[in-house]
Amino acid sequence: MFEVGLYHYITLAAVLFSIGLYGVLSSRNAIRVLMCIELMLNAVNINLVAFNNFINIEDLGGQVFSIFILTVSAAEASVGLAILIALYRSRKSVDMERFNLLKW
Amino acid sequence: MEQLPVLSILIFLPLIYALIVPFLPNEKRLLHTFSTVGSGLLFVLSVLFWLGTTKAGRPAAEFMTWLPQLGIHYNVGADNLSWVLVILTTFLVLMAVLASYTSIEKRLKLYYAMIFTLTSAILGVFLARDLFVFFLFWELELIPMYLLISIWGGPRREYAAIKFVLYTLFGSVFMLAAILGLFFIARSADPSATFAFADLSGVSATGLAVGTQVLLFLGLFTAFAIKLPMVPFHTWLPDAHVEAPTPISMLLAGILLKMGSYGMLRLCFGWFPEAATVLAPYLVLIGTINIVYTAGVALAQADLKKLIAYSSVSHMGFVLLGLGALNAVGFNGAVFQMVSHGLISAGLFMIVGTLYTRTHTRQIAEMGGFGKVLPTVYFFALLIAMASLGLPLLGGFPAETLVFYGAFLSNAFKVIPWFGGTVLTLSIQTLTIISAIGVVLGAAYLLWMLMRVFMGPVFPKWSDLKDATPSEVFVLAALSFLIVAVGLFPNLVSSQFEREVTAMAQPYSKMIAELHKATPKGQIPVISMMSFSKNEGGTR
Amino acid sequence: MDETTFAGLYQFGFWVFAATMVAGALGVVFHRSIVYSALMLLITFLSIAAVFVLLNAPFIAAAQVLVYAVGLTIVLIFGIMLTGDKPFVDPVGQERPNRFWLMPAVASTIFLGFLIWALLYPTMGFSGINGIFVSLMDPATNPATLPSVQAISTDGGITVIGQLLFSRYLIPFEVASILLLLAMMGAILLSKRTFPEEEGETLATVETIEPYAPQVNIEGNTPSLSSSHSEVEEKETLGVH
Amino acid sequence: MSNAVQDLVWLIPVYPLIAFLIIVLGRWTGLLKPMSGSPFVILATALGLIHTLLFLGNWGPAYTAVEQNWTWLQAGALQLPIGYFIDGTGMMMLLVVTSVSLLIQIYTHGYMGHDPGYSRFYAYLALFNFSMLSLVLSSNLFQMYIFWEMVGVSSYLLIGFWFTRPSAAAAATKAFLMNRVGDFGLLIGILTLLYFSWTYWQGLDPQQLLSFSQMDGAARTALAAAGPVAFTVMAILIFMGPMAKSAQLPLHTWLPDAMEGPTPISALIHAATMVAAGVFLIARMYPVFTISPNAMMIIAWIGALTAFVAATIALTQVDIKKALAYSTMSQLGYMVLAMGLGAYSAGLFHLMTHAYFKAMLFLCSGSVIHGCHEEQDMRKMGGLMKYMPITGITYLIGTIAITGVLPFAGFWSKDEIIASAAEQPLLFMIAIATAAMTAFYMFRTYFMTFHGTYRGHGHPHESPKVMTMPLAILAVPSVILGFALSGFFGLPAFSQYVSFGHAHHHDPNLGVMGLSILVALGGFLVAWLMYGQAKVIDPARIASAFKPVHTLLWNKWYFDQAYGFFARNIYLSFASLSAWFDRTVIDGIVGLTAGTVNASGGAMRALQNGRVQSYLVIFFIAVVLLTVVLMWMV
Repeated sequence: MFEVGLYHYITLAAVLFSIGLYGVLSSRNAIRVLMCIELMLNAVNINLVAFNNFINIEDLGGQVFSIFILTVSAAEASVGLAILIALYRSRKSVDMERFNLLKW
Repeated sequence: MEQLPVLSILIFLPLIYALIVPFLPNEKRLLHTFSTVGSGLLFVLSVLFWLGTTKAGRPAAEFMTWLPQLGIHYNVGADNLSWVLVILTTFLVLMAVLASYTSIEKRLKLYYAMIFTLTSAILGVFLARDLFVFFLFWELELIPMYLLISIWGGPRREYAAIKFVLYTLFGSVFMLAAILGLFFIARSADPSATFAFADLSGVSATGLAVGTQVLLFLGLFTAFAIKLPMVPFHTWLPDAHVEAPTPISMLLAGILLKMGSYGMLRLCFGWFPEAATVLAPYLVLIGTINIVYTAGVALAQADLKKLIAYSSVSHMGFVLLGLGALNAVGFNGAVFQMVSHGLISAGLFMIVGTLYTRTHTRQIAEMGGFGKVLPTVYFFALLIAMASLGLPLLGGFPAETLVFYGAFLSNAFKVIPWFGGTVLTLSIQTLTIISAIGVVLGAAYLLWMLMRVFMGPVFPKWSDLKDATPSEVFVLAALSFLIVAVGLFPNLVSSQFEREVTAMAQPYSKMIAELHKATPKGQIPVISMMSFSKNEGGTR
Repeated sequence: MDETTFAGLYQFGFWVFAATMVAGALGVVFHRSIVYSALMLLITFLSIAAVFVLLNAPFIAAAQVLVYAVGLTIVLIFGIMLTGDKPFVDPVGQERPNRFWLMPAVASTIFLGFLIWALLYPTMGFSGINGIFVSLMDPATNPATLPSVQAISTDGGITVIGQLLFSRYLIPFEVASILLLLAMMGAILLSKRTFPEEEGETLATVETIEPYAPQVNIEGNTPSLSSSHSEVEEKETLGVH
Repeated sequence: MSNAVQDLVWLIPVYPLIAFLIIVLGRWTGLLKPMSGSPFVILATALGLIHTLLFLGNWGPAYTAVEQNWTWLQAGALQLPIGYFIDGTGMMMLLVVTSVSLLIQIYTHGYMGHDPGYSRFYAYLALFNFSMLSLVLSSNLFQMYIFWEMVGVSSYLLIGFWFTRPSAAAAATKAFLMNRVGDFGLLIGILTLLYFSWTYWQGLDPQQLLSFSQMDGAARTALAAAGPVAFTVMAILIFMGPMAKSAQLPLHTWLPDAMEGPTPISALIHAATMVAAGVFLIARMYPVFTISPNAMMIIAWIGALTAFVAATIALTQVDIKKALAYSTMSQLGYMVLAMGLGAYSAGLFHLMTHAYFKAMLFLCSGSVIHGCHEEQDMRKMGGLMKYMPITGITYLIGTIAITGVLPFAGFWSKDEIIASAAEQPLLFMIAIATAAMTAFYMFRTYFMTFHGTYRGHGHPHESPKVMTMPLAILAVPSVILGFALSGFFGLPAFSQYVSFGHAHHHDPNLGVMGLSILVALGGFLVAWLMYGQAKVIDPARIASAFKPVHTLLWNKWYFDQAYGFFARNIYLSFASLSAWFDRTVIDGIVGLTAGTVNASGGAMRALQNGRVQSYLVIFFIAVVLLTVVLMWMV
């Protein structure tokens, strides 16, 4: 196989991101949407860490940044879940089809 | 008489009626009498004002600045041509109001209000001397007409009303474009130009390129052609007529079609002689198709009112033929046709109306033997049908004669230049002959209709119909009296507008000669003239 | 173990973890049951952590395992438990296939294509804002630095990260902390349930909320569920009787 | 007094018009009782006759043409005049029309006495009189065209008098339509004439446009301008008018159907006056016709063929009125033949004599029908001489007159026509053959109705005096008129008064006279043998012997079927095709535009469906597109 370079990691991150994207767009269960959002965020993390490793190993800026993304995604997941619970209580379901008030 | 703002009174009096009517108590007899008296007064006033002003040599004109910065002013005036049509309008409105006694029952107040608004809009169109005011009234007329058709109409009234409005709006879009184009060209020539007819009519003479003239001509012409109606744009008329109640279709056929032809004559043919000369072959060609084709279609109609509607489309084809002849006789014929067709088609629709109020059916197959049962209606139907047939000594004949003589003797064009350099070898003479065949076809469907509806044995179903009521008889008698009077003494009518119309046709003889001279032997006249570049200097 | 076997191991490791990550991701998206997809998510997180290790970021890998693999998955499992993990049952009985898959598939493939195109493009000498990419991608300019044994042996860069966090990235650090605080308050507020009267009621007496099997009528939305009277319904179900 | 009569000559047509208005307004306002009104009309026609005689009285020896014009319609350079013009021909027509219509109106009182539409009938008669007299008096071709159509309308009204009968309604419409076709030809002819001779008319006083007095100058300018071929076409186009009005060959099928109308109008319109209007127009437009020889030839040939075909059809007719109608057509063919051959005065002389005896014949048939209680089929008549002596005798006189036996009127006029046809052998032969056939079928009708035994049921009775008296009066001119104006023994010759160009009077050609009498007697003999007392030859056997010829004649040469075919298949299908085209194509396009607008609206609606995920899809695609555009733009 050829040398594993930055390009591989970025393609991997891209693939992961699109799988996450597809999950967000197509899944019926709200929780699965949350999961897929996490996936997308992790893809970004991979990218950052890969850049850090392949471009300038001494300056760990990339990794610091991925930590921040970590915090943000954690916050986001928790708030997302809270909203989901509230939605579930009022709508008695998590089926994305049911939340269709966003129209004229 | 001069200090009286004559024209504004005529235009806005009906509007005042329209405002008064809703406040009257909702009692049928009172509303009918009020409207009759109102429209009667309007008619008398219009005749008196005409005699007082233009006839006495002082043409009435009023001016009031309205939007100076836009160059739009309330500018109304009337020469004999407008007066003839104004009087025709007020007369037909009186007839329509009288005809409404028997045929309109529900919501009378709104009905009369709408009729009077419609009248003021139409009078506005005929009297406007400012292109924007003209366009304003032209559009205003749509709303009452739409309501009148869609509320009191027959089963498919919404379809017909919407179709009517859409067709006219489609046309007025082009008209607005042409109006603005013309205005800005005039403005570029001299910055103080306003929308007034006087300013805009001179534009084409100041060396405007023929191409632009043709475009402006066509812009205006489309709106008028749809209103005329001209063949490709005519399908709204039969639907509107079939669905509209009798008095409304009397007004629709009597006056609204004249707005189209009036506009054509005064605006298109009046201001763009060069474009008119270039386009005359096509106008005459479509006019002939208009006559012959709709005569054929009319023959195959099963619905009596549709047959009459198509017959009025066919008769308006004469106006096109007359105008396309580009000479004084043709123009006079066209205007005469406007007047006589107004009376005749109003009469025919009145006949259909009287039959409809009794039998509640318009299918010719279900009718028969009315001659015996309704002798008075039969007498008037015979008289008016003969007039529409073009029988001499009745209204239709002088118009038809003038159009045929004018078209046949005109040297407007020998060949019609067609696409790709080919030429249709149809001179105006051959087209007139074909239109004459159309007239014979026209005679066929009218006579066949008379035979099937009035003659033949009495149907048991209709044996107990009661004859015409006094109000219907009065309307039919008034219309027939005028038709016979116009037929016996046509000079009374034509001498009124003869001077103006001949003046309008005056530049054309020179224009035609110039067109023929400009085209080298064998070359097709239109293409060489159709240059979009500015004409070099004043060769006009 | 010497340099070459390590390099070989590195290569091999990358492909293994990449494969498990992608498989896990696909599992999360396509698995019928939500619980299994949660587990798949766990696997994906772990394989991502492994990749981080390969990328000389041991601290991040640890953080990843700690926050995501453990924390988040547990929270999600809680979410699943709270909202019922039975797959949606269509009134007809069989699980309704996910009707809307075409457009999302198209969108994500387009996005994937776009991303890869954005990557490939620089290698084809595209100038402009991607100038840096060009130099970056060229293996000649910067060879892939393998995670040198020595780097791993030291503290894995934690000290350097710590110094950075409190020197250059101090403000983002503080903002992140405030963000976390807010998120916590928000989550608590949103998921707080109003109990009619506090006393005499224990968690046990509160019936669990039956998942509302959606009766889908012709228009596609359940008639009775307009938001206006959902509170009333809620009161009934809770109804202290 | 004399110039007053002369100046007011335009009043002649106005008397019937006033009578018409009196009846119409009277009946409408109820002043007039239902069954009254006839005195006004009869008075009006009498006044017309007196006025004409007065005018003739002091018209002076020179008989110069009198003309007076006014402008009827003025538009731009065109001035359409209206006025009166009387010359020899005009005066002859005036006399014929006023006298015949007076007698017929008296007769009608008896015939229509009990018909509910009595006053309406008289109103129509008055209208017809007004139009016919104005036509005769008209001073220019345009005015003649006006009254040409007015006469057509009056005949439409009169034929369709009993409009409750579908056959009458159809006959009226057919008659009017066919006349309209003729008028179309006439209109185009007038227009072409005006087009080519426009420069000539410009030179004259504008009120003289298309006037008959200036017609020869105009004709010459037109010929010069148009060239022979176009000029002939124009002449034939103008001739199309008379073709329809005088029922010449292609446009003749309306005349037999016109018998649906009451008999007095068949006598007035379809024997004496209206059908003669066609020949009158040819006379008026003679300058145009004479200068184009092949136009004259075509006219002559059409006249001859019409005479021949009509005579052959008349052989097989069983309805007495139809037989007389075809004989009228045949005699009209004779007149047109004469005009075509240039025998101007011969044609008009025959017109005059024919008007009197044919009107009498029709009135006799009227009284026969009246007597036999509305029975028109000759096979159900016979032996009526016993019951109706006066009608019988007058009918016999008429028959002898029409066959052209010596002393009677028909002989002189028809003989002149046959003499003028002497140069063209073929035409001469047709003329002689037609003369023989005329004699045969006229005596056939006479024998079938008045001889033998009465085959019908019911008992015929003689008509009242008011009907038989006009018959007697009409018998007088049928007998003496021909002789009186034959120019023999110092009597005034017809051609002195009524002639075109120089009033030449060629010497009578005895040989032709003898031949025509011989032929007439021959026809009488054959008829007597077949239908008279002798009954030697059985007509049925003859008919079966010439089966194909008989069926051809029985079906009136299949003209009706041909026109029916044309109307149904070609014309109606054109109409329904254009109606279909109008409905589907033009309305289709309109519907299409409305449909597309509607459909696109529907499609857009689906986009906004409330699902967050579909919005996200659009969001991401937008992101991709935007970045691509940005990258492309930079």
